[in-house]
Amino acid sequence: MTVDSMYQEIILDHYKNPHHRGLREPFDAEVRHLNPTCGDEITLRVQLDGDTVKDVSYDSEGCSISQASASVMADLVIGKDLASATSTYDEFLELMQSKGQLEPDEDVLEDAIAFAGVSKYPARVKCALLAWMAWRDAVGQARGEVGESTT
Amino acid sequence: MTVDSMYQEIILDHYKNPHHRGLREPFDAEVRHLNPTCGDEITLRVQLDGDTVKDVSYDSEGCSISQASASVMADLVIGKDLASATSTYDEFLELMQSKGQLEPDEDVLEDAIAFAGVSKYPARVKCALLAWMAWRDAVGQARGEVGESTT
Amino acid sequence: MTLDAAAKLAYDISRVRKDFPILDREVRPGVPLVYLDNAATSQKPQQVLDTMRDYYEQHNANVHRGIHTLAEEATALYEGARDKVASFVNAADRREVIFTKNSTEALNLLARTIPLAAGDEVVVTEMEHHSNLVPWQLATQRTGATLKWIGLTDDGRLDLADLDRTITSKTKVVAFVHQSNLLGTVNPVDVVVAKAREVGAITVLDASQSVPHMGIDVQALGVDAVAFTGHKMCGPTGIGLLWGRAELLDSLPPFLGGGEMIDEVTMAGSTWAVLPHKFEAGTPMIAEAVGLGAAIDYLSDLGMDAIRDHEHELTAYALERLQRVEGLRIIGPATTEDRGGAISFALDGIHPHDVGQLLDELGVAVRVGHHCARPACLRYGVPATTRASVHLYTTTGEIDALVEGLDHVRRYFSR
Amino acid sequence: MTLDAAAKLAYDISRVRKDFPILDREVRPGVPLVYLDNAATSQKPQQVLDTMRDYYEQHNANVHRGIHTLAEEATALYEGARDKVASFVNAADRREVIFTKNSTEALNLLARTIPLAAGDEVVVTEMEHHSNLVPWQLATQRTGATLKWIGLTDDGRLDLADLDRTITSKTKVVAFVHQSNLLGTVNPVDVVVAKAREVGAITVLDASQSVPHMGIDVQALGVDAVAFTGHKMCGPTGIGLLWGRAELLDSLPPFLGGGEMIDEVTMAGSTWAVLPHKFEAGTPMIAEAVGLGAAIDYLSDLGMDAIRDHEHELTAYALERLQRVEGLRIIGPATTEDRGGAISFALDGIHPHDVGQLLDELGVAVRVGHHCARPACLRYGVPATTRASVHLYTTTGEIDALVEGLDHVRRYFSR
Ligand SMILES: Cc1ncc(COP(=O)(O)O)c(C=O)c1O
Ligand SMILES: Cc1ncc(COP(=O)(O)O)c(C=O)c1O
Repeated sequence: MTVDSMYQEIILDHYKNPHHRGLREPFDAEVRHLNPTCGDEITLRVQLDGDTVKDVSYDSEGCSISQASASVMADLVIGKDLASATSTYDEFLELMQSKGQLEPDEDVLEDAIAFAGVSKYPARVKCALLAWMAWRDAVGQARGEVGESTT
Repeated sequence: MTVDSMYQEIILDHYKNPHHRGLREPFDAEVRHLNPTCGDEITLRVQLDGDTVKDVSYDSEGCSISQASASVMADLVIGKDLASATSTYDEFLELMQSKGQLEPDEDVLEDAIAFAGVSKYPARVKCALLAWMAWRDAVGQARGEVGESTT
Repeated sequence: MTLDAAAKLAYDISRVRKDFPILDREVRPGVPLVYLDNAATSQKPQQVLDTMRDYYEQHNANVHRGIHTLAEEATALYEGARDKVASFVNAADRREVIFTKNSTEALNLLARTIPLAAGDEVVVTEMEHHSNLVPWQLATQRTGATLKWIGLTDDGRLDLADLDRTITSKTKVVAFVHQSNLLGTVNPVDVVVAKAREVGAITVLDASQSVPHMGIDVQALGVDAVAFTGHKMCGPTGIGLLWGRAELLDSLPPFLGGGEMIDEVTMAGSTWAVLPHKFEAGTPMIAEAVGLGAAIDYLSDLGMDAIRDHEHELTAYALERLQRVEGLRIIGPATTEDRGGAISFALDGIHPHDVGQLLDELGVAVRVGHHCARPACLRYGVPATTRASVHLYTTTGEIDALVEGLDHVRRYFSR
Repeated sequence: MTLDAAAKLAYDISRVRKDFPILDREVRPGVPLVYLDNAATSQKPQQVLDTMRDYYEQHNANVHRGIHTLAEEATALYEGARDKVASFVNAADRREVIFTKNSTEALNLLARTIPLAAGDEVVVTEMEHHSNLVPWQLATQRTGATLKWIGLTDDGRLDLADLDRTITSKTKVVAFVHQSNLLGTVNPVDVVVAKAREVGAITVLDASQSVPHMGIDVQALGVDAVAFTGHKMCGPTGIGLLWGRAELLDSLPPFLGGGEMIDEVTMAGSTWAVLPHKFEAGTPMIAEAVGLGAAIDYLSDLGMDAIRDHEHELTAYALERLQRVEGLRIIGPATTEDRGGAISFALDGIHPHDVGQLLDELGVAVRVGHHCARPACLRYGVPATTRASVHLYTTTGEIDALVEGLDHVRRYFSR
């Protein structure tokens, strides 16, 4: 079944055992994002330490794709410096918009390469991006940029 | 040409030489009616004398059908008692709604029988009825019924 | 398959399905479509598509303002469709039928034009579709009126216990759904209308989900206005209906201004056309109205009673089979009593998105999400549901495919 | 017929006409249709009808909310149509394209949502279609703002002499027609926009009659919002377009409330979706958008330049021939300079209704009446006009049929 390209083992593993789940203190910014068409939602906290992403924690509800994506994202950005976390974000965004045409770079995206198959399903791309969008927004707010609490 | 059934000689005669045209004094009620889709309009005055239609005069702009119809109508109702004028109105209305299916009664409708052909053209029925509707409205107002100045 | 056999006596489902070309579609090679997303939109029979094509190929012209042959034909077809709608819902007068672009526009038309002021109250229910909720939120916010709502019971019904406290002498409008698109519940119109009448409130019924499946009689329902939508009743997209009592519609100010809805226009000001034109500004949805007329003919030929019976049996069958799926919880009434064929459910531990995705792989099309009824989802503590919904062409075999699909979904996620 | 021959080199009119099945129609046995009512609505090519049929027979589903195959296909087709519109009018961003049911709704959307207050002024012109006049009359009446207008010259042009007195620092909106449906005049958008910009007013262009015949570039025009309509550009009925700068549309409150236009809904209140969905409440005109996309492909394949040239030659030919008809007076510009192919005229002593009726007998379809531009009719002292209007499939032979028909009309009424 082609759907197996979406539901990779890695995704189902993160879905069943999400990492960094549960809201933690301290944090610099908290945002809530939701996917209005399907009801997926996430509340996400970011703590920065200078230019380093010190911590990311979240509470979320949604499908396997959105849950696994939050877990993978947290793994990827925590401890990274902002510039490299942001470039990972950019690369993931590009992958998700590629409609299955891009070969993901495992060195950068690690477990997130498993989402390559999701990019072929336009309705699910939003699910995979939800946590990343929230993270991006929270970082902006933590750094004092004008942000929006929901998109 | 089937259109000849609409443009009867009688109609073209009344159109070229309309009777009772031009507003006259005295009058009990004056109304203005218009056909919003085509711009035909009529200003019409009625004078009653008890139960008799003493006078009808009008000023109007429009196509041959609406002009001829006003002329024929004035001929038919002036001098008649209200009850018989109204029953002529009813009969004309019925003729115009008949879609060409009714055989008009010449004793009652006189020249107005020429409009039988118009009833086959739904868009033109309104033209033929404009003056009659105005007359009906003006009579109502002259008798103190609640009326509307345009329909 | 005894139910199927019984239904076949009254209703030749295989003949009916032949009228709908899309039902032969394969979603992927070898995977036939099992379309159970009918509450979102219905499929269209050949007869509707043929009628619309004939309109465009033989009669197309703008309506009302022309005296040439095509314009007269187009006008007759368009106004003929109005007659069909009027008789289909038993309107007292064809002028009471207004064509809109969808149900949503019909409901907004009312919410924008019914006069409201601070102190007035509008009552809706907690199971409204957003299209019968947001317009009233906007209207009450704009005017300073207050929005109140009738809550829901645990089994998916209107909680009528405190109807007397919700609908009061301040209530100007009671707007409620006839059949819920999320829960399937058919509401007791008579009870709500009786209470609304007592206080002199205008009643607005959202019949988007009832008209296609059981038909309605607007006079018997006793409401003041009804909205429904063409695309759910085997008609084309782009057309909706507002029926309203002539006295009500006559009393309202215009909604959209423009061509066709005027009587006399000068630069300084304008006067309005009589009903129905007053509420039909601009070139109307001509081909769509004509197509809707064909859909009504199609439904009438099958017979709304036969359709209702067929769907009733399907619903009973589906409710019974679904409730035997492990970990499945119905959101909404679990029996066929006062309910239609839209069945929402939760599958333990598996998100609706994942359910829908895996079912799609098997060709089974269901809808997942909040179904534009988020407040009711919140009420039942689910962010989203999976919804299967039937129509006149649905078979018990398709319900079987759904149930087998759900078993597959459960296996897939427990691997 | 040298003009015809010349045009044929660039533009194979007989091939084009084969795409439009209705052009083969006989109005009555032996009387072929001569369709010159294109300003009211256009005919539809086979390609548009085939695309819509294919949509219904292969892909029909409700859009945006589904993850099953049909829903994804329908969404891709619907959103693909938006992309086509965006590139057809050179929008900077696809989110700036909003689907409405017709031009009229697009204009009402703006008139209902652009904030106005007492003291503000809205400027229109005396040649507006009712659909770009009545919404602003209603808006100014509702808000206490004032409606002003730019008058007309005797030869059917905007009277720009006192533009400075009409458009002032109080002006909030300048709404005007690109190409008049009554007069055929093409207005100098740049002059009006320059003045409006000077005072910071929002500019709204009614391009209902220009888009189908010459295409537009919304960025080059420099206006803030544009309305046009599918049925006049070889697309289906039931679909219109609003293009607006993202900054403008983002700043406006919602128009219709309901499904699709929301972000988050609770009983207590809601937030709005981003563009374009914020302005597309309810199930959209899906098949209609898809059909419009096919119409845009069709127009683009022919080339808007080729279409404009073809119609320009036809208009020149028609103006020349018509002006030789005894007793005929053109209402509007009498030359092809800055004018399109809608030609209104008066025939001495014969009412337009009678002209139209007799022409119809010969198969020639023209429109008679005030063409939803009554103020301009009043301005030129005519209660109504006869209007002949061309489109991409019109031939000089059809113009000849019109002119011969008018000779017949004159003879008929002088008998
Ligand atoms: C100049 C102009 N504006 C607006 C409209 C209104 O378009 P629609 O009737 O499609 O809303 C028309 C056509 O009817 C028109 O010619
Ligand atoms: C109960 C209910 N009301 C209103 C609507 C809105 O209908 P439409 O989207 O056609 O405007 C729907 C369907 O989407 C519905 O199910």
